[in-house]
Amino acid sequence: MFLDVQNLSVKLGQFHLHDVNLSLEKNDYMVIIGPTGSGKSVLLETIAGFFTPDKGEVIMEGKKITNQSPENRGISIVYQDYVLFPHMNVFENIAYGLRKKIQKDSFISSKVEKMAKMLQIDHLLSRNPETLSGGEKQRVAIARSLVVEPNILLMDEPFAALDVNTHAYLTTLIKNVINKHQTTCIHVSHNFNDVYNLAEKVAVMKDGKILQQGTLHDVFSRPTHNFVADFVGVHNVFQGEIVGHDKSLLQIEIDPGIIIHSSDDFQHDSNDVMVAIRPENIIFSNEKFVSSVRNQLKGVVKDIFEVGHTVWIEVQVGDVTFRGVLTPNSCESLGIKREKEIYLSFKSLNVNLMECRDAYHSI
Amino acid sequence: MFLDVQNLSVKLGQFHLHDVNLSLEKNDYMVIIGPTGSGKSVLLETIAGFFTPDKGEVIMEGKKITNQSPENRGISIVYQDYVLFPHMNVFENIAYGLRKKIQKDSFISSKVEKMAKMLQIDHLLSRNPETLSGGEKQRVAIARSLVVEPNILLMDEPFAALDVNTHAYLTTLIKNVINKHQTTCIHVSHNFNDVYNLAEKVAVMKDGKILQQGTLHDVFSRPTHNFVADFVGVHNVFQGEIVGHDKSLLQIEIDPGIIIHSSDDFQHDSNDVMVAIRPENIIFSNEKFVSSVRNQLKGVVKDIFEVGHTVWIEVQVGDVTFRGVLTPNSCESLGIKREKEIYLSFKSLNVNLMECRDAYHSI
Amino acid sequence: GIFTGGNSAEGNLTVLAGAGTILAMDDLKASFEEKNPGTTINIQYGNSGELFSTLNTQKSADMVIPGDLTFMEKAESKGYLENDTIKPIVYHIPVIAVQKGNPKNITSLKDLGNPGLKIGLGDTNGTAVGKQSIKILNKTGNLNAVKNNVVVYAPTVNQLMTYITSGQVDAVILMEEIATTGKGQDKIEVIKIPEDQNAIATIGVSLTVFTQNKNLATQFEDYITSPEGLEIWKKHGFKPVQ
Amino acid sequence: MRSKLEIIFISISFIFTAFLFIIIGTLFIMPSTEGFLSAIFSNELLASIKLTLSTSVLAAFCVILVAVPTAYSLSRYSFPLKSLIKSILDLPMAFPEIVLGIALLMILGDRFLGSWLESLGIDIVFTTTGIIIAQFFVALPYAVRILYSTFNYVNPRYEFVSRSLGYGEFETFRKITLPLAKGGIFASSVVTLARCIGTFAAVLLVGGGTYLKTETLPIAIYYNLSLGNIDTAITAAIILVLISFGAIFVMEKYAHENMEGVN
Amino acid sequence: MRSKLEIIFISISFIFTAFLFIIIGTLFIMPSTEGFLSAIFSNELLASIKLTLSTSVLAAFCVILVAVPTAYSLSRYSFPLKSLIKSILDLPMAFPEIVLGIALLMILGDRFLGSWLESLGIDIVFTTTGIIIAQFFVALPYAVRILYSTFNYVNPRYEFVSRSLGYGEFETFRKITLPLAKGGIFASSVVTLARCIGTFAAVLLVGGGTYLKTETLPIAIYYNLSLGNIDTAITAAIILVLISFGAIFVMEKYAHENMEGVN
Ligand SMILES: Nc1ncnc2c1ncn2[C@@H]1O[C@H](COP(=O)(O)OP(=O)(O)OP(=O)(O)O)[C@@H](O)[C@H]1O
Ligand SMILES: Nc1ncnc2c1ncn2[C@@H]1O[C@H](COP(=O)(O)OP(=O)(O)OP(=O)(O)O)[C@@H](O)[C@H]1O
Ligand SMILES: [Mg+2]
Ligand SMILES: [Mg+2]
Repeated sequence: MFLDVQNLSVKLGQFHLHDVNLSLEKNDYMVIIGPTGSGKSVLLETIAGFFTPDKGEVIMEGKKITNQSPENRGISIVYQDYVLFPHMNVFENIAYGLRKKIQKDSFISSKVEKMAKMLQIDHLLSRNPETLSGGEKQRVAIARSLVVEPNILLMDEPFAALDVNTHAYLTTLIKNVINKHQTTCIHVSHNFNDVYNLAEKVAVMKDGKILQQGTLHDVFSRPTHNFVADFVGVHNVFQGEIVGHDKSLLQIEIDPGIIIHSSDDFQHDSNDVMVAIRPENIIFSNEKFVSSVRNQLKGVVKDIFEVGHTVWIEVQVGDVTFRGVLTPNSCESLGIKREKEIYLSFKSLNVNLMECRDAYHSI
Repeated sequence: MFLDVQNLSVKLGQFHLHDVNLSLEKNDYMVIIGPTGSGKSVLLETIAGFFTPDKGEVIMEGKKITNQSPENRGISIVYQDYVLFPHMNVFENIAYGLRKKIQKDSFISSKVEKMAKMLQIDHLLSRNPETLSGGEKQRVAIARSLVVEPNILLMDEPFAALDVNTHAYLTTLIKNVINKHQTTCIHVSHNFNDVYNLAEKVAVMKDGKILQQGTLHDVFSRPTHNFVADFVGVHNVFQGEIVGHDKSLLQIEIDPGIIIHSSDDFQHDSNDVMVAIRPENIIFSNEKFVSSVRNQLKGVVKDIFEVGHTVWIEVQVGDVTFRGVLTPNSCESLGIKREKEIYLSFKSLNVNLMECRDAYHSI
Repeated sequence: GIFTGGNSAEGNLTVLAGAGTILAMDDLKASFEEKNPGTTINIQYGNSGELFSTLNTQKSADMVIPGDLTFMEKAESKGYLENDTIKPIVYHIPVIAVQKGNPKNITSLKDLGNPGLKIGLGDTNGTAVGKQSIKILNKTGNLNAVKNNVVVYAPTVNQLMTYITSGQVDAVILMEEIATTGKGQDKIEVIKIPEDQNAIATIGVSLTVFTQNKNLATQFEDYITSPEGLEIWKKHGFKPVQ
Repeated sequence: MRSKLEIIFISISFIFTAFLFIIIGTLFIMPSTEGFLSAIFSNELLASIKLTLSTSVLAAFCVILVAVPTAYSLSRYSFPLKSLIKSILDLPMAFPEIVLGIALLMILGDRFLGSWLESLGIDIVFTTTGIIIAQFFVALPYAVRILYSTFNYVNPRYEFVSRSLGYGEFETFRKITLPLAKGGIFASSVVTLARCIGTFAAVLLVGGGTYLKTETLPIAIYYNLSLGNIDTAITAAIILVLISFGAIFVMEKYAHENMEGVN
Repeated sequence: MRSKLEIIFISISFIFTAFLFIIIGTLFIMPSTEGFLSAIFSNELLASIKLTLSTSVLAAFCVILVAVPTAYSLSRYSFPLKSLIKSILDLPMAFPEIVLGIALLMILGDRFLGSWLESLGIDIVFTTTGIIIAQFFVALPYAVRILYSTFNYVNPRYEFVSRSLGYGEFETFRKITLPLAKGGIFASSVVTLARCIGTFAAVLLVGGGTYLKTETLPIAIYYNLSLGNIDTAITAAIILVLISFGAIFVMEKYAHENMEGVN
């Protein structure tokens, strides 16, 4: 492993970062998500060396760097609040880390200018950080960390102040730069687009603990914890009981008479399980149709609301409510409206099962 | 009009806020969007009185308040960088504005506590702002501005540091509070969800100017400027020529032989126009079908990429490329893959026409 | 006041007095004020130059009591003094002071020229004792030898006492009343200079032309030169002129 | 584990503080116990302690009262002659107090202001008022310079937020600017009070240094020294040390408890 | 349009600066032109100007060199005896310089350190070195107190960012901490230099104040005053004013140009 975080614990007032373990290969890209106040920033700053851990180790290429001074870690960090040097202009802020390694002014200039151009801040180079807009500051902070080509790059919500287009542009850019220099990245984000577009690994934090980590697919399609399922947007999560099986398919009753089939290879001690189905995996139709889907339920549309470019509908089946998402056009062509009867279909492949750890709370 | 901004101009170094005009009724909710560095924060801070305009007026209920001191404007502002008072704890930060109006401590306590509970920061009341996480700070800033029940609330990216769930929760909350107190709101955001969920009016800024403003539908469905069209995500923007008309439908040729019908009641001096079609308004099918759509083109799938829960495809029709969006399921059921032939259908109602102002630049 | 009759004086006096007279003057002031209720004597102390500056810049003060009568000539030439009120009071006598136990065995002016000693003198222009020292050493004839030993010419006399008591120098020449009356005496030893080798200054008093209360001023002048007043001077180590 | 820089820096603090400590401590070695005890209860010292403390505290208070608005104006507003004013305010720090004393004497003396003030019944020269005025002008420049630098470190946006929450300028100044400048105000109070207590030459000239009336502690030390009363002088010095130490220790402790999180 | 607070505050600055200006200006009215001209070119004044400037600049430089690490340690690190050290460092500000002078004399005198230093051939009392040492200890506490408050206003996160960009502690201190504390360092330099130039009693006692040898400008003023040479005394004072004004004006101008955007 290139970077190993082992049992890292930090106490800050009431907050307790709790036995965090992470493992990243060289050039891995991990995105950490989690609700506000869950300890993401504290974790990054502890890895970088700002907070001293009470327990645990940070190990880089087999060497313990837990007690090494920050300048010897080769870790560069983009702060959530930028922390630009107020006594230097933008150029000097970006050049700062370079000047430590390189003497030649012309070389520094060309590197800084190239980086600034890439981040579309080349017109700001002589400006004072105080006078920059939020998004401009953020890009200067990114540039300052990126230009030194660190071994490990920690980024704390680096795109939060950027508009959608700049965000998309920077996503591509970062991806390229990271891969070119084989940088190992940990990126804290609130935006699932970052997860979809950048993450090779995903970690979900809550209350100072990492609840689940793994590949993008693992975490999003097989959440091992109902908080994770809920947080990452698996909106159909039901409590159920395994009532039988048919070959590899488990049969789960989520409400009297409502049986769902799942192909999840779930190891169970108890018959109580949690069932999760992602809304975008549900197909709606006015008629039953014959196909490979093993789950086809009939329900009544209870609510319709637009969220951005998409339409969300709530369909009541027995006593449980399913949520699904579809395009406005399909919605229109199906003539969906409240109290209309409709069919829901979803593949058994898309029914995830989880341990029934604690009661499920909807936000 | 409750709030009128007339020809407001401010110069700050190179930047020039240029003749901004805004009109808001009581309890209007305007969301301002625009690329980073376009002057959104400067505009808000000028309305609140932090910058003195070179020209123009801010008028509230018919009275000029342009030169009034900030404390007499009844305008409260949530800063992009929070600006929490470092010498007060969270409780005192939130209570600060109230103390000016109310003497009774018990009343202040109960108001602050209620507000804190609503914003889920009630466990932080005795904390020092320095020790808060980004999202916690942001909610304290919101609470501080909201608790005084201002006439006008200006919010500069108030949700940027929040996770998706907290964001959604606060959206609903703000909506309720705003309506309850009949607050007039201007909200700067990078997140289109804020526009969809909160905006009654939308303004799009670029380079210190407001390019377009109006109702949500106006701006998103009838962008009057190709930058706006592009910025708000109308990804299919083509240059074309009006070649004829048939009743209320205009016929526009966007490529030799490719004619598009539009029902836009577009006033034109010249026959050169820009055509905009929103990707989610395009229906894909393997076969032609008979329906009310007037536009049905045949193309070849050139690229497929997943963006979050959706799949975007690029389809080449003649020499032009259309972009469309669909769910992974439809994608699968249609068997979409590269080089496959496919039909695109879209209503003439969904074809927007704009003046051909300047060359179109893709980001 | 109105009811106490005419001949008992009342009011305030401002007196400029030489720094060396401080203990005696404070004592005189106290007993005079006690004898004449309702009077207040404000005394400002300083060396001759300071007193002159004050007189020159402020042109107030009722009375001056400088440490050397030469002051009177200078002030008189500027027309600051009531000429016929100048009276001598007591002598100011230079002595040699050495550290307790006399470790360097200094017994006379001659010994001050012994090689290796550290001598402190008052500044030869600015201080009365400095001027006197030069005169004395000229008389003795070993001025140059002593000058070689001088490590400091102090512009203020109090420095000399500090230097000798803190051991920075081996011997100093200063005024007898300072050396014999202050509580510093148990840290030093005094070696008297024979009268024929010495140069003695005189402390005097005079009213100024600026006085606002000549009556009271005259009364105070009379008191400090009266036998009763001279007893107080003696108590503080001064020798009356007689 | 302490870093290299930390060790070096802390060592420097220790070394020079130790020096100072020894220097100050030397004072305590000197006097004989009887001398000390008799001196401490003498009328002279008691009176001068009272006088020193009361005038210094009053003068320091006035200094802060004037220095705060002055330093704030210099830091925030632009107005004509500003950099001249800044230089003039810095100037008196470089003067030996005696120069300030002479200048004050001249101006308060016969010629100009003095006679006018006298006609109003206000006596300044040779009075306690004179002492306070002398202390005031000696200490003012220090306070202004420190506070000017402090206000420069306070971000004006906090003030604006307060305004937009309904507070007027004065209230904002009181509730936001002053608390944020606490560290610097505290530093300048310590310096100011110290300077007021320690002023000598200016107070001597303007106040007259009259025994038991305008004789402050530094003047008492000077007098006794010039008389060779080293015991009394040093006793006075020790008292000054003890008083100052007490006051400053309490202030620093108080500040420490109240400043958590401000800086 | 200026606000009420602004007008009041600026007025206060103007009023008290005007006072100071008049006080200082009075000095210029006094001397006769011939007296001034002859005094200014006298050996005595030229020598004391040279001495004053050279010792003060050197002493101030040493003060800043010691005060910066000391204040930084007090602000950033925690170590035993910290609040005691803070109080000890504040103390000497409250002393009349004469007390510091006596204490220095005692410690440098025969008894302890003095004889050891003498055996090494180092003379301190009655020499220029003594003057510098006296100035150093008089000014050090001011510098430490101001810098301590300044470092408290510098956010340590900037230092951490610098470290994570590869700079060691020393370099970070030089490139980040010091520039961010520029305003306070400048303030303390002005105060320190001013204090060094203006020190009188301590320099007099330790240096001896010997004519043409250890006679600094303040001593020259005092000395000439005691000789009744008011013209020379005031000329010396005016020279002090002019030198200080020149130095401070240039420094403030320089600082203004270099500090844009820092504070
Ligand atoms: N110095 C401190 N003292 C006490 N509590 C602290 C301190 N620093 C952080 N905390 C608390 O620790 C928790 C985790 O903080 P952290 O900044 O890591 O959250 P986060 O996950 O980054 O949240 P956000 O997404 O809002 O930025 C928060 O509740 C915060 O209030
Ligand atoms: N004091 C100033 N001096 C010079 N330029 C300034 C100043 N303040 C802002 N600007 C510039 O004005 C432009 C608009 O700034 P503003 O903060 O309003 O942008 P914004 O639209 O809020 O951007 P963002 O979305 O990144 O926050 C920016 O390019 C910024 O650099
Ligand atoms: Mg965070
Ligand atoms: Mg902004």
